[in-house]
Amino acid sequence: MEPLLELSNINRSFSAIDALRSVDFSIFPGEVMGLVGENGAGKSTLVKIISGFDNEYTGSLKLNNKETRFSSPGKAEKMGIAIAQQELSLIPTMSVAENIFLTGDVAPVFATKTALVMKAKDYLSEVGLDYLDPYLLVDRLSVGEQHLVEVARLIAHDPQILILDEPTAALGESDSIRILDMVKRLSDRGKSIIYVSHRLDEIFKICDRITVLRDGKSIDALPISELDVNGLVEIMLGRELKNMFPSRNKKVKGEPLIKIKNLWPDGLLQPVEFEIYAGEILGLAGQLGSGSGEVLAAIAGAHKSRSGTLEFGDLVFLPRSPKEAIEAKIAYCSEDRKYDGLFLGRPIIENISSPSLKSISKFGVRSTRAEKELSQDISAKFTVDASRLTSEAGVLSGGNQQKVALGKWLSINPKIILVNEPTRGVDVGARAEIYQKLRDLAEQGSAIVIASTDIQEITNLPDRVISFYRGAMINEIKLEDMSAIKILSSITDPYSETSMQKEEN
Amino acid sequence: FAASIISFNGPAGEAYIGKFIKGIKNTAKLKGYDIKVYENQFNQAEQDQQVQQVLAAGQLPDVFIWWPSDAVAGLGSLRALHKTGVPVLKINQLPNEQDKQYIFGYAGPDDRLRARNAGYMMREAAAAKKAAGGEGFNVLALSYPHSYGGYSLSINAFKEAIAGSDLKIIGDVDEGFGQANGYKGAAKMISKLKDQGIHFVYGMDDAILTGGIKALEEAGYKMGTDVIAVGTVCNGDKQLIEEGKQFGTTLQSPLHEGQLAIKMVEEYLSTGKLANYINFTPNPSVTKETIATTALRGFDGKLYSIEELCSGAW
Amino acid sequence: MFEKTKKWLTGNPDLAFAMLLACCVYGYFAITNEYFMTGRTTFAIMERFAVLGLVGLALTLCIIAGEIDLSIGSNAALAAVIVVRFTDSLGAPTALLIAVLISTSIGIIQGYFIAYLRIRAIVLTVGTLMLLRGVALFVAEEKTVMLTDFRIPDFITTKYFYYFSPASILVILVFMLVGFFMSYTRYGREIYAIGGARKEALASGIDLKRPMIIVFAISGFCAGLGGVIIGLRSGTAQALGLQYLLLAGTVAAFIGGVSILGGRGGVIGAIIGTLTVNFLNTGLVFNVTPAFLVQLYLGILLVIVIMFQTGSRIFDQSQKRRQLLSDVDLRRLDLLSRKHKYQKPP
Amino acid sequence: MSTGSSISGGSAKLNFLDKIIRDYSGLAIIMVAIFLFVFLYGMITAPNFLTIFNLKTIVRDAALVGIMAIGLTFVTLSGNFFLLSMKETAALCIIAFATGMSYGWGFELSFLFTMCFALVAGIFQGALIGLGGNPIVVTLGAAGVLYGLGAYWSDNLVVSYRRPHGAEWLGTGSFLGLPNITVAFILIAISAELVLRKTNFGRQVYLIGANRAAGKATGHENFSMAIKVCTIASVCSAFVAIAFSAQVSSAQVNYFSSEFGSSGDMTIMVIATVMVGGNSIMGGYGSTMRSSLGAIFISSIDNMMVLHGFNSGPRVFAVGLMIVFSIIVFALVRRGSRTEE
Ligand SMILES: Nc1ncnc2c1ncn2[C@@H]1O[C@H](COP(=O)(O)OP(=O)(O)OP(=O)(O)O)[C@@H](O)[C@H]1O
Ligand SMILES: Nc1ncnc2c1ncn2[C@@H]1O[C@H](COP(=O)(O)OP(=O)(O)OP(=O)(O)O)[C@@H](O)[C@H]1O
Ligand SMILES: [Mg+2]
Ligand SMILES: [Mg+2]
Repeated sequence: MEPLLELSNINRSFSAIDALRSVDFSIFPGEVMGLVGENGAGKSTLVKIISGFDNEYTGSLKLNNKETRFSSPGKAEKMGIAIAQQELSLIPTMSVAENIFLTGDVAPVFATKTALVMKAKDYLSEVGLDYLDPYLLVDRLSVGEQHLVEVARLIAHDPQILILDEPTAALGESDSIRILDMVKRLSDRGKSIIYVSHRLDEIFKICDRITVLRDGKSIDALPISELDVNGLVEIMLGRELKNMFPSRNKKVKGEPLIKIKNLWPDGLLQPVEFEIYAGEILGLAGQLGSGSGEVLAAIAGAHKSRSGTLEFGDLVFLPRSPKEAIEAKIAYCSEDRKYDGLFLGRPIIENISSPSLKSISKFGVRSTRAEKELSQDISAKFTVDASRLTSEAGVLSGGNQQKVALGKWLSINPKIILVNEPTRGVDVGARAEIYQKLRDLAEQGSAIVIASTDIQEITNLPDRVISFYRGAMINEIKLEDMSAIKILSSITDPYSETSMQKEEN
Repeated sequence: FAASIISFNGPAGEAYIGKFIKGIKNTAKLKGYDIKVYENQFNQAEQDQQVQQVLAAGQLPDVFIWWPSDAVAGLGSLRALHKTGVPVLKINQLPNEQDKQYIFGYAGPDDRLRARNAGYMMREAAAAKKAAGGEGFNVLALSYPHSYGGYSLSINAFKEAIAGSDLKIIGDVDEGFGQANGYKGAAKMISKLKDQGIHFVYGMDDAILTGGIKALEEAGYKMGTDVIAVGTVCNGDKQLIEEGKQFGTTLQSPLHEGQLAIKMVEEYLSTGKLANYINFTPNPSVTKETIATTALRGFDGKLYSIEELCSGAW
Repeated sequence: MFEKTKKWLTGNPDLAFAMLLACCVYGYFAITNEYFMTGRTTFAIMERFAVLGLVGLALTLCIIAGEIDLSIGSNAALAAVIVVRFTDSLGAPTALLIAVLISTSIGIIQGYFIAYLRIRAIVLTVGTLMLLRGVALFVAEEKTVMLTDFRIPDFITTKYFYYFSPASILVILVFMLVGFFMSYTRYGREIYAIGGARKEALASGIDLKRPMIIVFAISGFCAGLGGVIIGLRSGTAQALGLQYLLLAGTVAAFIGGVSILGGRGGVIGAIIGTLTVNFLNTGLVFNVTPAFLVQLYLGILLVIVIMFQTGSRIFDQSQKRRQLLSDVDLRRLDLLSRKHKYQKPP
Repeated sequence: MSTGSSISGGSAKLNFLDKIIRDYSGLAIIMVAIFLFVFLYGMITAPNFLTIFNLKTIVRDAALVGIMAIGLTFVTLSGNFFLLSMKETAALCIIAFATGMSYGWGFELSFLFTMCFALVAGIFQGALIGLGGNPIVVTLGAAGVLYGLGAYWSDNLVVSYRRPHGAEWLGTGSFLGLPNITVAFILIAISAELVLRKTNFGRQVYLIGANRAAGKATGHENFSMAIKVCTIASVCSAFVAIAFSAQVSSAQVNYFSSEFGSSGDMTIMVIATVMVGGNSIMGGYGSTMRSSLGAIFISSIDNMMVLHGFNSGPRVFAVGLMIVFSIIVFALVRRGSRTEE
């Protein structure tokens, strides 16, 4: 059989950096091709070339055995290639229908809003959103719904090749499953799909073959049947991965460091109460929309709450802004480092010292030396290259960015570190480092709270887990009871609603 | 009221026009005329709109007084005013050939007369300097923007007046109106002409000249001895003349202009035409010696001191 | 019917407020001045609308696209100078065409550069604002240019249908075309998209060049047409004139309720905003108000609009929160009852 | 991360020129070359351009716009865009100052009196912006109100006061051969740059400008920042107003509308100056030094044209061209840096 799309000897460099070095890639009709690799391996660069967003490469690209070159995304789309990029690309100020017919051949040159809405309904039902009112503005939708709308938009173009670049990175389990189902349905209909993901379990669930990129070079695509998870990781890293998760702290000792009383963040169904102990890593398990992230943000003053207090030593308060939380030595990393975790355009050193300007200055004048020492210290702890401290944070890879986003909080000597999604979009190598770092911090006496939707992470890292489901705190799981199954069941179906529905019918 | 008048002119915010409005309003009141004054922000398009709106309201006066924001650009509106059948008196901006069919007369200053007087004044000063054995007769002109209608009238009249004397214009800069621009233009010209020597400065009006004098002083020139400055209009800094830093100016009073306008209206209303089609305000010369004593009789019969006559920081 | 109105009101609070403001201003002058509510005044207002409306429209479009065109006054002045300068020799239609074409091309070039360089329009247009003045001065040979034949000015100010002149009819046509373009065509939607979320729009495959070029082409066209109308109406033009257009147009656009964040607003808003400013201007002229007070009143009008928009945003937020909380409460009851019923004993 | 550090680590060590040659399009380099050629040619052939006296003239010429631009740079760097009310603030302040002086309050008292107005104007606008109002709309409205108040107060007339007066030293005095206004410009430029580089406040300006959400998350709120930067900009405007009034011993609301440059008004000049310096309009990148140099650049172009004997028409054209030109070059140069936009 002829490959539908075939790339050979693709090179792409960004001035000093060779992002892709003689990469070969091919995909057959009806195939689901997994594309994996560490952060910065060149996955996004490759799919951008395929979809016409990047035209400055050398090498040959054959579609249906015809040599082509896409000068713009529009051209690629005409040839039946559609891409959902890593970041959502919906326009929040426009309606669902308008978003679906924004670009490409399917977007009619003349159309009223009603006409668009009529047309949109089919595609929406195809991705399982038939209940959605297409007149709604997109910013009224949940993140999962938005991702599905984005896919509906792609399907409207009736593409031959559909590229999904980390579509589930920000989604919870059930939304992810919807996406995976959809991929299967499309491939059954003969579409080819290129699926980029860091979630290896998904890759194994849906892909037919896997292409691995390593350091900008491609490794021949292998059928899924010849691979297992460990083997794949080995290929990705070029070395074997030892145990990623550090060993745990068996018993948490003494008095709680902080008591959370009657805290009722917006979006949660009920107030929550729990305690955090110094030296432990506490995990808040829950899918997207479960409220675990909101709880973290509320403790850090970044999210509104209806009520609640923190009993923190002698202090009894509820921070109304991150500033107040920082003053009380509570550090908080949100799940979106590009949005509020980093100053991408400023040097790394400034990022690191940003929460603690007061402590390195006298009368408002900063001591350059103190700042340097502080940031070198932190960058050494987090294995960030100290010689790059003066370059912009934006040029770092995802993993290194995350280390900076996390590491900057050490400068305030935090007593409590709250991290939402500590390793979102971070590759396996950097992940292990971050886990180790968090463990070290706990060992040194800080209290660490993480919220995560990654089931591996939440079962293997924390010493204690509190599970959340649809805005309610479900239960606390002790170390000895911790297993993926148990956590999964308490964050996906704690009240056995599926069985309940069966009974009702 | 004996008659009603509508006047279109610039903003009272400008010092000269502010005084003008005072003059025209007070005199009209004295004569028992009802007057409405429409201001525009030095903006011909805005003024055109105003004219349209006033005409739209349909309340026509007995006479229009027309001070176009731009002498030439105001033609369209002037035609519109004329079409209503109400007589129009043009003020401030000397009428050109096309205007004449639409107006019954002109009242206001004469850029040429003003500039000529300034030229004569400078000529005398030059003669005195020569008699005293002084040397150097290079003149720097601080001008209106060359795109402005008054520029060519002024510069030509000034040139005529100094023709045949030792005075020679070696520089002409048109940074813009007002003191700040006067300062800037002069400062640059000083760099350029320092080597040739600057001995006289002609300011197309006193505001520009005031800025220019600051620049000269800052550059180390002693005003009145190293450099002799002559301006016009009296819209600058009076104190400069009192201190001898500015040799003199040719007075042009906005108050007078306003009064003159009403006087012409009165003449037209009573006789049906003007004895003289063009009516100029006087431009007496003022120097340090005469500044304290200069006074002019206004058209209301009162005697006005220079303080009251002039605009600017007087 | 009532429900529909209510829905529309809550969906477009800024536009509704703009309408209210327009009515208030009109009403005030209609009551205080006997000549205000006459056909002739309406004609005068429409004549003003012919120019300011175009500029307000252009700026509204720019702001919808998340940009602003500072060069609009200079561009208009250039067009005015060109049309007046060449009408005598080439005839009005040709001169008009040339002037509008040049202005539109300037817009296209600006749009292209803005998209190509990925810079903010305000950055580039602060430069072209001056550059175009220089060009206009050059074309006018640094003088005020003037027509010799005044039949054209007479023609474009003749009255048709009581309230309109050829100029204002043309402008109304432009408004209808642009309005249609913005709400019913794909290219219009693209403009809303790049204004509403630039990064996302680019990522979804919109080529920045097309909407940018279209927006600035329209802006250039409106500026050019405005300049031509002003120039031909008065028969004269100055290279340094029309500086007020930028500010007046911006104020009009904002009063019309366009959101500075981009992606929201529309042609109706531009019309209402311009009319409000025109009501105010005309009313103040009728009341013989000194010029500086006009600025003060416009400033106050803007401040009112800002207050309203800030207030409505804060209200919106609190509304959203209340909605969220009440949703949560509903879900809680539901969940608790099930929990009670089905939770297995630990 | 172990493998991710394959990106070149040395980019920070390259100097500006190497970086340009490495990263930037031929177009940018050619444009800069053409520009340098024309500029140098003009410089050499202009009579008396390269004299100390003329250089002083250029800096003095740039001073007033430069000081305002420095103030505005704080606003722009902090991500709060622009104040469109710069000249109106100055208009109200110049009236306040001259009124004080004409009442015989003396320099110090009048100065303080004026600064009160600047503070109120700055704090008020800053607070509205900090609360989420858009800077353009807020300051457009404020502009109308401030100007209207100034005009109303002065009854739209010239307010003058007689020499000798306490402000003469500022307006017309000089220090070591430099006019005091020039000295003030230099001092303000240096101290602004020091504040930006060395103080926490300066760092906060950059951080909030670079990412407002991250600023909030690390405890730097834009609300107080907006108030501070708007106040700085207003105070700079007020200072320019005072210096100008001291020079001409009078005041009028229109001084800053009609008297600065025939091409546009003072606010536009100030914005152009900030842009010509290559400051990022979205905030987080740039410096006050860039704005100061931008002001000097514009005034030197203008100066050169005067020395070559050009009228105001061509000069407006040339200054506009230079502004567009440098904006394009900066945009081309900046595209090498990934974080822009
Ligand atoms: N615009 C760019 N400019 C310079 N270098 C770039 C650019 N985009 C990508 N790179 C380089 O290309 C390499 C590959 O990047 P790419 O985004 O394709 O990685 P990726 O495999 O998608 O990583 P991730 O898993 O983090 O999404 C990076 O290491 C980076 O150095
Ligand atoms: N302009 C650029 N210059 C240098 N490196 C770049 C550039 N653009 C991207 N990169 C590099 O590309 C890689 C991936 O970039 P990307 O923006 O996809 O990061 P990311 O979204 O954080 O990745 P992920 O989410 O997969 O971790 C990083 O290593 C980053 O350093
Ligand atoms: Mg990535
Ligand atoms: Mg990627």
